[in-house]
Amino acid sequence: MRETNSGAAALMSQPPLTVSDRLARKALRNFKERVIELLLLGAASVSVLTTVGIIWVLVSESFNFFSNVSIWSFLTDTMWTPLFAEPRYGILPLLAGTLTTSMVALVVAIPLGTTIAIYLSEFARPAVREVVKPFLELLGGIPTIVYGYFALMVVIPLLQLLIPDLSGFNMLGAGIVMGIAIIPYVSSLAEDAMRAVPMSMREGSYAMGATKLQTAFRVIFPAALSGILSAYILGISRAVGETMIVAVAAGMQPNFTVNPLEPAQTISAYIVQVALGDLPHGSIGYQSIFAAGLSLMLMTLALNLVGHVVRRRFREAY
Amino acid sequence: QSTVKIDGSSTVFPVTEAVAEDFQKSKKGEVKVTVGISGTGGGFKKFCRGEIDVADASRPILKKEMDACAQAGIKYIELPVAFDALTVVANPKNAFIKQLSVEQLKKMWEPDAQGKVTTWKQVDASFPDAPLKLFGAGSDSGTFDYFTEAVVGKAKASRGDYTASEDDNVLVQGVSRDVNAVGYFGYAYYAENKGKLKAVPIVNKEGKPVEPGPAAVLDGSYNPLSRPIFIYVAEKSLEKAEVRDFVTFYLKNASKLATEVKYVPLPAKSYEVALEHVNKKKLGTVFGGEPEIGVTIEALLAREAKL
Amino acid sequence: MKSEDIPSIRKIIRRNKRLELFFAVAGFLALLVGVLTFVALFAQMAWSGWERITPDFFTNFPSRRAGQAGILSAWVGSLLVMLVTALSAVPLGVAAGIYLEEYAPKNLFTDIIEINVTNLAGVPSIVYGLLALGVFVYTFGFGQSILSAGLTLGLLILPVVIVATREAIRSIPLHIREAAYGLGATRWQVTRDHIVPYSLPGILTGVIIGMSRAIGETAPIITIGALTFIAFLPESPIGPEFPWVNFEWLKSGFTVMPIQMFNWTSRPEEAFQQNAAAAGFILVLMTLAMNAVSIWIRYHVRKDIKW
Amino acid sequence: MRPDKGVAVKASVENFSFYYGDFKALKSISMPVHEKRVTALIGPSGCGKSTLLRTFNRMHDLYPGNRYEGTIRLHPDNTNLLDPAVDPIEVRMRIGMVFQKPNPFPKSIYENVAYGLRIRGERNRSVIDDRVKEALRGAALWSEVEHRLHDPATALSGGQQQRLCIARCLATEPEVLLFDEPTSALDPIATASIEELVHELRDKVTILIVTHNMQQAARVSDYTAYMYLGELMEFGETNQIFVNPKRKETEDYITGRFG
Amino acid sequence: MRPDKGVAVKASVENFSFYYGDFKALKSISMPVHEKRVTALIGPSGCGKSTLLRTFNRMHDLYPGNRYEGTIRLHPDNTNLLDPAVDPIEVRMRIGMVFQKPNPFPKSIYENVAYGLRIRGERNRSVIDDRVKEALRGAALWSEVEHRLHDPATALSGGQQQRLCIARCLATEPEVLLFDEPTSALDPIATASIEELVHELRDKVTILIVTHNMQQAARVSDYTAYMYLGELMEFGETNQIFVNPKRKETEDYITGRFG
Ligand SMILES: Nc1ncnc2c1ncn2[C@@H]1O[C@H](COP(=O)(O)OP(=O)(O)OP(=O)(O)O)[C@@H](O)[C@H]1O
Ligand SMILES: Nc1ncnc2c1ncn2[C@@H]1O[C@H](COP(=O)(O)OP(=O)(O)OP(=O)(O)O)[C@@H](O)[C@H]1O
Ligand SMILES: [Mg+2]
Ligand SMILES: [Mg+2]
Ligand SMILES: O=P([O-])([O-])[O-]
Repeated sequence: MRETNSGAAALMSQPPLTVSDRLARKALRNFKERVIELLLLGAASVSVLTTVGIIWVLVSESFNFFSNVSIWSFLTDTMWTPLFAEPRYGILPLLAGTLTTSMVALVVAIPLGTTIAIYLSEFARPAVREVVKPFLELLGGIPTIVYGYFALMVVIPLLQLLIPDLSGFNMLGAGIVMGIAIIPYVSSLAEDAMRAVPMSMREGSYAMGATKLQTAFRVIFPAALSGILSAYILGISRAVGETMIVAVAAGMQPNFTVNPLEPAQTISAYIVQVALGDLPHGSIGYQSIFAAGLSLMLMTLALNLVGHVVRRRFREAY
Repeated sequence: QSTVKIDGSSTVFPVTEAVAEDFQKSKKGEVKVTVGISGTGGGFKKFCRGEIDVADASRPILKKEMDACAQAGIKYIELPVAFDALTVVANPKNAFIKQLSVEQLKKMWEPDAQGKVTTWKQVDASFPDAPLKLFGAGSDSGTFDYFTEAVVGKAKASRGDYTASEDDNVLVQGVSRDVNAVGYFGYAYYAENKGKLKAVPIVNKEGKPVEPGPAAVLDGSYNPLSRPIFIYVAEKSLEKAEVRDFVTFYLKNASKLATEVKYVPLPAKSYEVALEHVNKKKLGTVFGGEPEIGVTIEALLAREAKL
Repeated sequence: MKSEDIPSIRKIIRRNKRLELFFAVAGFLALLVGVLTFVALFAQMAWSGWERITPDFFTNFPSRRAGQAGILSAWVGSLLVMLVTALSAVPLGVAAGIYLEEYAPKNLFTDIIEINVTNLAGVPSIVYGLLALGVFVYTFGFGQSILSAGLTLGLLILPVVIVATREAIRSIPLHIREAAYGLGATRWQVTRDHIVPYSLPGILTGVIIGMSRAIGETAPIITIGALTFIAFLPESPIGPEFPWVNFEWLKSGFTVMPIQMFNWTSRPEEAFQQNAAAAGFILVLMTLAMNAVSIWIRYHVRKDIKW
Repeated sequence: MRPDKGVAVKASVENFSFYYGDFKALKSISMPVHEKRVTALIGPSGCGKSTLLRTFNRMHDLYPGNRYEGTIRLHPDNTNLLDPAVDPIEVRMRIGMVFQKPNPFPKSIYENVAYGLRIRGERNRSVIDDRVKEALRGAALWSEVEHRLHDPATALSGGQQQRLCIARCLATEPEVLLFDEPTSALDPIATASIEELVHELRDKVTILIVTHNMQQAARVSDYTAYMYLGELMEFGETNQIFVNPKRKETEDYITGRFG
Repeated sequence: MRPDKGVAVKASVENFSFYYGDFKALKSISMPVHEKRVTALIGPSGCGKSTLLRTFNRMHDLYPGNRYEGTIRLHPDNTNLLDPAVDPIEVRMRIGMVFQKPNPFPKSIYENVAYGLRIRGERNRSVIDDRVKEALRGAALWSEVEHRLHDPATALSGGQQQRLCIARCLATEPEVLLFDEPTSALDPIATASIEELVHELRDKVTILIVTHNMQQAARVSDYTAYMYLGELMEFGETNQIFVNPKRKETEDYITGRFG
């Protein structure tokens, strides 16, 4: 050791703080800590308040709606024409439209998003990743109305070349573009989850003679499963709630079908249609958007609860 | 600094926007004008809460809305500002549609047609057996209300299996891409897309097929699909100089500006009458809260004279 | 395997590598789909909007004449709305993230908060619009103002900020925390001096991702009612005298870039489509700029933080 | 090792048990900690050495579900460290800790050492400067870093980082210093310098050190506690424990016949 | 330690240098690795032990900017492991590695051991079953896990996990096994069991082990290489290196006068 003891000796010469000093400080300290904790708790509660607010708004307006329309017919009627002279209030066509477009979107977004995530996390050089990832995230920043026109003007005409008598508005085209639009949500989160798998896992696998592909699929993917599932759940929620793309390209036609080649309307598209439209507030047609919104909210809620349980089950343990 | 707040119909928006733009310029920015689009119904909702000064409306005020305004003590002056001609369009490549009668349109659009009338042949035996593709206004727009009233005979009575959109350009795209398509929307969208679409002459009450156009609207021969559009001004707001100035400016320039944005202006006489109403504060509506179709300019003027 | 088996090893490797190559190509193509879509959309907007991007485009208000219409009120509106969004979502989100990660006891309530936050991330934006209409616009009486819109989008991105904050905090190793507590730091001191600074890069990333999403949102803003024609700017947030800030602008009506775009795309005149493309291009540039800033900050702050 | 003549007791553990949730990790432990002496805790992995050590500055309070039973008294004021009424922060202010893995904050060297002073409310720049310097001297690091006090601490080598962590504790003048296997992540050279440092510090501060290296315990400590499966098997002067253990188990462990 | 009579050379390092970017971490190293013997790499921290070890299965290829110079020949086929034309995957299939921190995959115990076989395309269930069993036996883990082969590997204790990692390597019958401080994260009991295992394995496979514990090197190895600052200072039979080192530096390090 190069130092002498003089430093340490000087150091210990001051008397320790007396006990009463400490007590005085403690009271002040505890008060301050308490106030800060309450403030932070308040901030955390805002998210709960938001949910409560959403549910309150949706339920109270839906309440009026359901005093005119029976829940039974809402859930079983196969026609949705709330704004017509002879209104029918069956949510099934909208639900079918929502599920079909979402399904198409997921068929695009999950394989592509996962592939991209694996490619970026395990195959691409770091420099490529650093450039490409923000780029992909920008896809999430393009206004969805732009995607809507992209679907209508580019993708659907292309599809019509493949499927000759495809109608000009359909769930397939809207769903595909919606899928592309949610790729970044899926790929970015899934990639984060895979990056988070410690390097020691990769070294372990490579040291056995595994290729990148084997490492990615057999080790990294299962290890990151819970994070990847979160990414999927978010992607599904996005698809279910996506509005402008389907509003522009899917045809706005409540159609009780799951055939993606046909036009249809989704719950969110219906809501924005009415919000943009001409309906007197307080009319039953206006209240119908809250009933529709409530259905949408319940769907995403159910989805996320399932996601929560599934994620718990696959929690990473490296 | 003073502000004029306007909201309401998307159909009336282009005219009001043009007026607002020029008015602000003429006032050298001393007066602020804001124009929103929340639909005729949304506009009346705000109007009857006293949140805005002027409501744009593509149809006359309805009973429900009159009650709401009355309850809030809002009185208003109704001012027709231009005409719109709902235009039935088909694909330019379509060879067999030469004209359509209201009965034929009804066959296509009435609620009973849903799922049943799916080919042109079913509409008229002389048409080929080609699939029928329909495009139309979203079910909560003033355009939809008016069209159904005029064609089917009952507002909002329509089949549901057609492609609807609030955005008329989407409909333009749809019709221009499909040989067997037919659709309807405001005249301005047709006027701007004449290359991609053809307007279908409509057989009028007199039994004559008439193409939409300013002249046909003005002389009343394009019926029943032409309709007046309005602004409603709150009486209280008129006490503010800037609102009065704005409305006066509107009526004085509507003719020129409506033409510019491809609407059909009213005859000059009509604007003078309207201006008089403003000055004399003639309150209320001439429609009695019921939707009405095929009102000609003369009829409108006559009614207004009686106010 | 023994060294004699080398040929068989090689065979296995060749097979494995073929698969790997196949996937690498697939991955690259998948990436291309994403990147090319972006490039195509961006290039298309640039291509058709290019002529309109002049200095005037940024300094002009909307107009009925496509050639004179500009985005001044829209970009200023977007900027101010984003300011409110950031000022509301960042402190709330970071505080909530800190609470959940550093303070919250494990109990039913925090479990509820937690499930709730993941759930909120999936709630469709249009539903936030409905909430804001009921709560901010009417119940709180903020009206259709910058404040309402900013808070709505703030709530919309709150879950993103919370999740990013939590992730960032979770990546701070336990031993750093223990070191600080071991010295006698209070919870707040640990949070202030260590947790927040070290998680800043991650938080920033989350904020930017959230803001990139918020700046392009159309649906919720439509529901609360942005104006479509607005030819003046809100009051400046910088006041002329002490304390040099001014809150009048919060109450002002506004429009934002996506609304302006939406309005232009639904115009009948072709020329407005160019404006829409130009506006879209600039909107994406704004998003790009935000991302660039975040990457820069992330890089420069993260450089100094390692364990 | 030094003679035990007239050495004061700095802390006394009395009948102390500890639970991780339902798991009883420490079973009724009683032992003294002598003032200005080095006490080593040894024993096989999982026997509870770290658990006992971390009790001294209430580290377990940071995680939910942990429970203390019994008392640890700190002298001369006779405070029961485990009393719920005693603020854990106060305890940690009096008792510093050095961890197994060097864990400097990702801040500058200077800020690392100054941190303890700052959270105690010290604002006076020159006071802080002096104390940082003293502490770095005390941790035998001054000469190596004096010209780069404002470099990031993470740029230091492992051994330097560990000495920095010691300096960080010293700056706040703790009454007791806890070391949890401070050298297990270090190379032999760094290990030697830390051992030497512990040696020097024992004149000024009471030290409790966990190690699973018996040679290290023998080299640096005055007293040794041998633990096994959460129990204190034997406590005594290091000399005695290593040369003449009273219990067979201790002897087995020390001679490497086991563990 | 065993006599060196007629022992074949499994690998020979010739004039090998290694660069992390611009930093030359290994300087012209030449040494043999004897077949079915244990060779220990010792030296102070940072001297390049791990770097050299990881070269043997081209781990450095995973990170950009690393550069090899010189050759490492694997006998009997005389392949140069570092030849760019030689596929690193082939090298890794022939040479297994056990890391400092146990790193089982987050899969079942069974799947961990079967992993190497699966990536080699083995599909036959009963073949895999047999090989898994053998490998677990070989790693002295069978009796502890035989009834819970399908439990997650992460539920095992540290020492068990490390033996699992060894079994994972053994299942593919590598020609050389690399160990990088395999016991430094383990407690003494687990350490002893791993050491014993290395002892047993040397009849079947060539072993290269990095350790910074000299006693461990002395206990388990037949040959020892002492490295210092990227250079190979001395290589020889372990007996000779520990009892009668040729160089002063080696002696200083081994006797603890330094490091
Ligand atoms: N957070 C915890 N929750 C539950 N049990 C724990 C926790 N930490 C430690 N234990 C258990 O308590 C016992 C004592 O652990 P402790 O870490 O004190 O041992 P140790 O003697 O320090 O061992 P080592 O030499 O490995 O550090 C062990 O059985 C351990 O598994
Ligand atoms: N990825 C890297 N990039 C740059 N330099 C490195 C890298 N890894 C190690 N080094 C440097 O190379 C030298 C040799 O490191 P190596 O890890 O091989 O040492 P070691 O002998 O294994 O030490 P230890 O006993 O601490 O594991 C050291 O100076 C180290 O700082
Ligand atoms: Mg321990
Ligand atoms: Mg090493
Ligand atoms: O906006 P509208 O004209 O359809 O009411």
